[in-house]
Amino acid sequence: MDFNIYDFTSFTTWVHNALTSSMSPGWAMFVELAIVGVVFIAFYAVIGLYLVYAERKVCALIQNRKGPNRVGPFGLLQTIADLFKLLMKELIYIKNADKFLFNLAPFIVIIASFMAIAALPFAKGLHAIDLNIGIFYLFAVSSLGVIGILLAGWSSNSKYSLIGAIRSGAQVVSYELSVGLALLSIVIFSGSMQLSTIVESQANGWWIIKGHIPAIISFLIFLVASTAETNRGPFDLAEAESELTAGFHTEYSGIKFAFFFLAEYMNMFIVAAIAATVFLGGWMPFHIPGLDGMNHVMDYIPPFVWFMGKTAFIIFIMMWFKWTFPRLRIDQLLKLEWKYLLPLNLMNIVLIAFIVLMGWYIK
Amino acid sequence: MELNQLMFFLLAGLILFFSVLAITSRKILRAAIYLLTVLIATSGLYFMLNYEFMAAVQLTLYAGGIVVLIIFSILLTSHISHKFEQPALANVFAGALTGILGCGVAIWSIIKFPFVTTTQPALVVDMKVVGTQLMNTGDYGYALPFEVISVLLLAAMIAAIIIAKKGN
Amino acid sequence: MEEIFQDIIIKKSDDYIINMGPQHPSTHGVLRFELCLLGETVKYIIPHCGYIHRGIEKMCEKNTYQQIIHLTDRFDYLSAHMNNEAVCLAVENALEVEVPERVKYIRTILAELNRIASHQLWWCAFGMDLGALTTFFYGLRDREPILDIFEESFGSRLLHSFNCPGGLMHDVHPNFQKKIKDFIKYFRKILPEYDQLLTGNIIFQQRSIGMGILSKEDAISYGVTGPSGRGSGFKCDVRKHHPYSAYSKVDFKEILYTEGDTFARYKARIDEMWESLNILEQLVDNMPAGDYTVKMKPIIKLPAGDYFQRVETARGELGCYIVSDGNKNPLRVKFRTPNFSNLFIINKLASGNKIADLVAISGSLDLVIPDIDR
Amino acid sequence: MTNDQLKEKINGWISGLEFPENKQYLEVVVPAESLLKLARLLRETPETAFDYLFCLSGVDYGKQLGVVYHLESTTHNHALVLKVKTDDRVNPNFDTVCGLWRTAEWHEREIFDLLGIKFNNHPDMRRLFLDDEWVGYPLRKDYKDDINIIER
Repeated sequence: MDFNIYDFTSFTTWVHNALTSSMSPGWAMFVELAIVGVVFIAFYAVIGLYLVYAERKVCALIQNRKGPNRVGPFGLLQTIADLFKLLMKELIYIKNADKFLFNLAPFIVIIASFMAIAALPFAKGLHAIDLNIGIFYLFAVSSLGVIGILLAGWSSNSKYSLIGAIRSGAQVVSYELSVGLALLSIVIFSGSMQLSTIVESQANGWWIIKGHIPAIISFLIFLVASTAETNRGPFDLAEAESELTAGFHTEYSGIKFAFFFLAEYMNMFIVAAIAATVFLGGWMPFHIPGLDGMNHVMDYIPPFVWFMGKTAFIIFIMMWFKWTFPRLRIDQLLKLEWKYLLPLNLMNIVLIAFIVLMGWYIK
Repeated sequence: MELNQLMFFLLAGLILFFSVLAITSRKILRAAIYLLTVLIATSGLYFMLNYEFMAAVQLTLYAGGIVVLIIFSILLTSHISHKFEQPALANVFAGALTGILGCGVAIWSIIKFPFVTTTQPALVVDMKVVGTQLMNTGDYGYALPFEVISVLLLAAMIAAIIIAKKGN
Repeated sequence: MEEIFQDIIIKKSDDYIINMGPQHPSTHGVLRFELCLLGETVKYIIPHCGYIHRGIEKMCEKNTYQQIIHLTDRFDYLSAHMNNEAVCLAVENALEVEVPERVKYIRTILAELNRIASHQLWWCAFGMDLGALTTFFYGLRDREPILDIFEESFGSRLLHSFNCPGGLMHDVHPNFQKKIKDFIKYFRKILPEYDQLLTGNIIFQQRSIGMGILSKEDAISYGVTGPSGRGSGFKCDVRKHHPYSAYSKVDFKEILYTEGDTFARYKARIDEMWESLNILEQLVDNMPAGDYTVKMKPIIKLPAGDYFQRVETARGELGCYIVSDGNKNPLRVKFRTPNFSNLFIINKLASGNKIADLVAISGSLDLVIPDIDR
Repeated sequence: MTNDQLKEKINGWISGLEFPENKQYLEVVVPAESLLKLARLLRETPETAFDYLFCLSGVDYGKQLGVVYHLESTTHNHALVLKVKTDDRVNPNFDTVCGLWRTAEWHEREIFDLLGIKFNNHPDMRRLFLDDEWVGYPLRKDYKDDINIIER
C-alpha cells in the first residue's frame, strides 16, 4: 500500500480492492458504508466539540477574557466535559407537546447536516461521494435542516418556540436563494457542478482571485447569506435570547438540546467548507504563477491542512461577526435579503455570464 | 438477493408505508412529515438510477421547498391540539375503492409494458446535456414550456401579492 | 377627559397573549410584560409589577431616620448613594443643619461616580438586549475601578450606606483623590471605545433611530425623567434646576436631545458619562479639608410637618417625601422613584412596534426592577 | 409666579381654601369635591400651567386619610402642593386626576393598593403590587399582619 498524505486516491482504492477481494461486492459495499459512517460520526463529534471550544476562545479574545482554561491544558477538555454534562441531564417532557415530532426534530436537524458533510472533498481523493451535481446536492440538503427547526418550534407547544420557528422559517427560505445564486456564479466560471472539478479548476489560482470583482461580490454575499441560513448572529433571530429566551429550542433539555447545539456548529462548518471549496480553492495550495520557489513550499503543506485552514479562517470571520454586531430585526432581515442581496446577486450573475462569455477572467 | 434489489425494496416499502400513514394520520403536521419521508425516499430511487440531477431537484423543490411551505402554513394556521375527525364510512369506502382502482390500472399497465432487458452499462447523465436540452428551441427542446411555466409563476406571484396587499 | 384616555388598553378574548417575564433575560429582573401580539407586532403591553415588593415604605414607618438610610440602598441598587443622599438631605433640611463643605464635595463626587457606574452597567445590558454580547464585558471591565474606589473607602461595592444625617459615616480613604484622578484619565481614554463598538454600528443605528419616539408633552405628563426624559427635551435635571450638595459650585451642561427616540436616550446617557467626568474633574482637586460630619443627636426627631427632597439619580428624579408627627419614627415616607414613572410609558412607546423593538425600548428606559417595586 | 401671586390666583378661583404653613412649597388644602376643578384650572390656565406632577403620595394621618399632590410647572418653574383629606376610612374616594397628568394613573393605583383610597373615574382601578385577593391595605396604620409584621 502506498499511503500518501498529498493524494488519498491510492489509499482509498487500496481499501476498496482489499475489501472486494476478500468478500462479495455487496458485503464489500456494506462494509465501506459502515467505515465511512463511523469515520464521519467521529469526525462530526470532534469537529462539533472543538468548534464550540473555538467559539468560546474567539469570543473570549474579542471580549477581553481568557475563555475556558481550567479543564485540561488551555481548557481543551472543557467542551468534552460539557458534553458529558449534557448527556447526563434530565430530559424534560413537555405536557401537551406532540411527543413524536418533539423527539424527531433534533434528529432531522442533525441528519440534514450529516447528509451535507458527505459530499465535501476534504483532500485530494478524500471524499465520501463525488456527485456530478455536488453543489446542487449541497444546496438541496442544506434546505432540509429548517424542517427540524420548524417542527421543534411547533411541537413544543410554547409560544416563544413557535415565534422562533416561524422567524427561522421565513429567514432560511429567503436566504437560501442568495446562497444558491452566489454558488451559481462559480458554477458559471468553472462550467461544472462537480465539486472535484471545481477544485481542480482552481489549480492555477483560486476563483476569488481569478474571478476578480464579481467573484468577490459573490463571496461576500455567500458569507452574509450563509451566516443567516445557519441562524447565527447577527442573524440569530430564531433563538434571539433577549427576545425569545431561546427561540425554537426553549423547551429542549439535555442531549436533545445538545443535538441542536451541535448541528448549529456543524452547519457553520459546512457552509465554511463550501465557501472554502468553491471560492478559496478547496484543498488546493496557494499558488502564484511564476514564483516556483514559493509554490513548491506551498505544495509541501498537505491538502487536508489547506482545506481545514481555509475553513477555519471563514469560521473565524463568522464568529467575529457574531460577537461584534447587534442583532437585526425581522423586517430588516427580510429587507436586506429581498431588497439588497437578491437584486445584487441577480445583477452579479448577469455580469459573470458576460465576463465568462468575453473571457475576461484570469484563465 | 442483490444489494441493489434490497435497496429498492427498502425504498419502495418506505414509500408505501409512509404514504398510507400520511393519509390516515389525524394530525396535520405529522401527515406533512410522513409526506416528507415519502418524497425523500423517492429521491433515493432517483439516486439508485444514477439520475442525480433529478434526485437533487426532488430534494430541493419537494422536500426543501414545498414541504417547508406546507409546514410553514400549518404553523401559521393550526394549533397543536387540533385533530381531524374520523371521516364518514362512506367516504372511506369511496376513497379506498378509488385507490384500489388506480393501483390496478398502474399494475396492469406495468405488466402489459414490454420491458426489454439490456446488458448495456448504466447511462451517466451529463449535466451539460440536461442544460442544453432545457434551453433548446429545436426538437425535444424545453425552452417553450420553460418560458410558459415562468409566466404562470409570475401570474401566481402577482396574485399572491395582490391578495396579501388587500388586508391593508 | 375622554379624549385623554384614548390609549387605554382594551383586552379581547382572542388576543394572542405572551408573557414576557417574570423570568426573562430582557426584563432585567422580575418584571412581567403581558404582551398581545399580532404576528411580530406588539399590539399592547401591560406591565405587571410587585414580584419583589418588600414594603420598604411600611418598614420606614417602624424605623428611625438613621435606619431608613440602609433601606433606601435597596430600591435602586445601582444609584445607592443618591438614594441615601435624598433621605439625608431631607432630614438635614428639616433640622436646618448645615453640613461641612467637605461632605458636600464628597457626596457630589460619589454621586457622579455612582452615576457613571450605573450608566456603564446600563450600556452593557442595553447592548445585550440588542444582541451585541461583547458590550457586556467592556462595560463591566470599566466599572471595576469605580467599585474598587467604593470598596476601599467604605468597604462595600454596591450598597454603600455611607451617608448618615449630618454627614458621612467616616472619612474617605487617603487614596481617594488619586484613584479618582487615575480613573478619570483611564475612562476618558476608554469611553470613545464604546462609540466605536456600538454607537457607530449601522445595525445598531437602524434599530434605534426613530424607534419608540417619546414626545416632550408625554414625557412631562407621564413623568418620565432622567436621561430618558432628557432624550425628549424635557428639562428635568434636578442637579441643574434645584441644586443640592455641591452642584451649585460646578459648571456642567444639562444633556438635552429633542428626537425622543431610543437613540436619543442612548446618546443622552453616553453624554452624561462625559459630563460626569467633567464634574468629577472640577471637584476632585478642590476638595476642602475639614470635618466629615457634624455632631447629631443619637435619636433624631423631626419637627412635625412635611419635607420633600428631590435628587437626581442615574435614572431620573427621586423624590423623598417625609411626613413627620414629631416622633423618632416618620409618620409616612414616600419615595417617588424614577423607574416607577418611567416604566408605564412602555405601552405608549412600544405598542405598534416589533417585539425586538420592545426589548430595545425597555432597555433604553434603563429599568431597575426593585426601584419600581420598592 | 411667586407664591403670593399663586395664592391670590387660587383664591380667585375657589375662595375659603386653607393655606397651611410650609417652608418649602406653597401648600393648599382642598375639599374633595373641588379637587378636580382646582387641578384642572391649575393644569390648564396658561399663567399657572402646572404640567408636571412629580409626586403623588397617599398618607394615613391616623384618623384621616389624605392624598398629596406635588405639582411643578416646567415653563414657569413654580411648584405647589395640593392636599386633600377625608375622615371616611371605610370607603374613602377622590376624583382621579389621571386625565390631567397621565403618571397619576399608576400612582393612584399604588395608593389604592396600599392605602385603599378609591379614585372615581379611574380607568383601571385594580391592585398594582399585591394579589387581587389580598385582604387589607398594608400602609394603613391599623393594618394587622401577625406573620409578616413584628410589633416591637
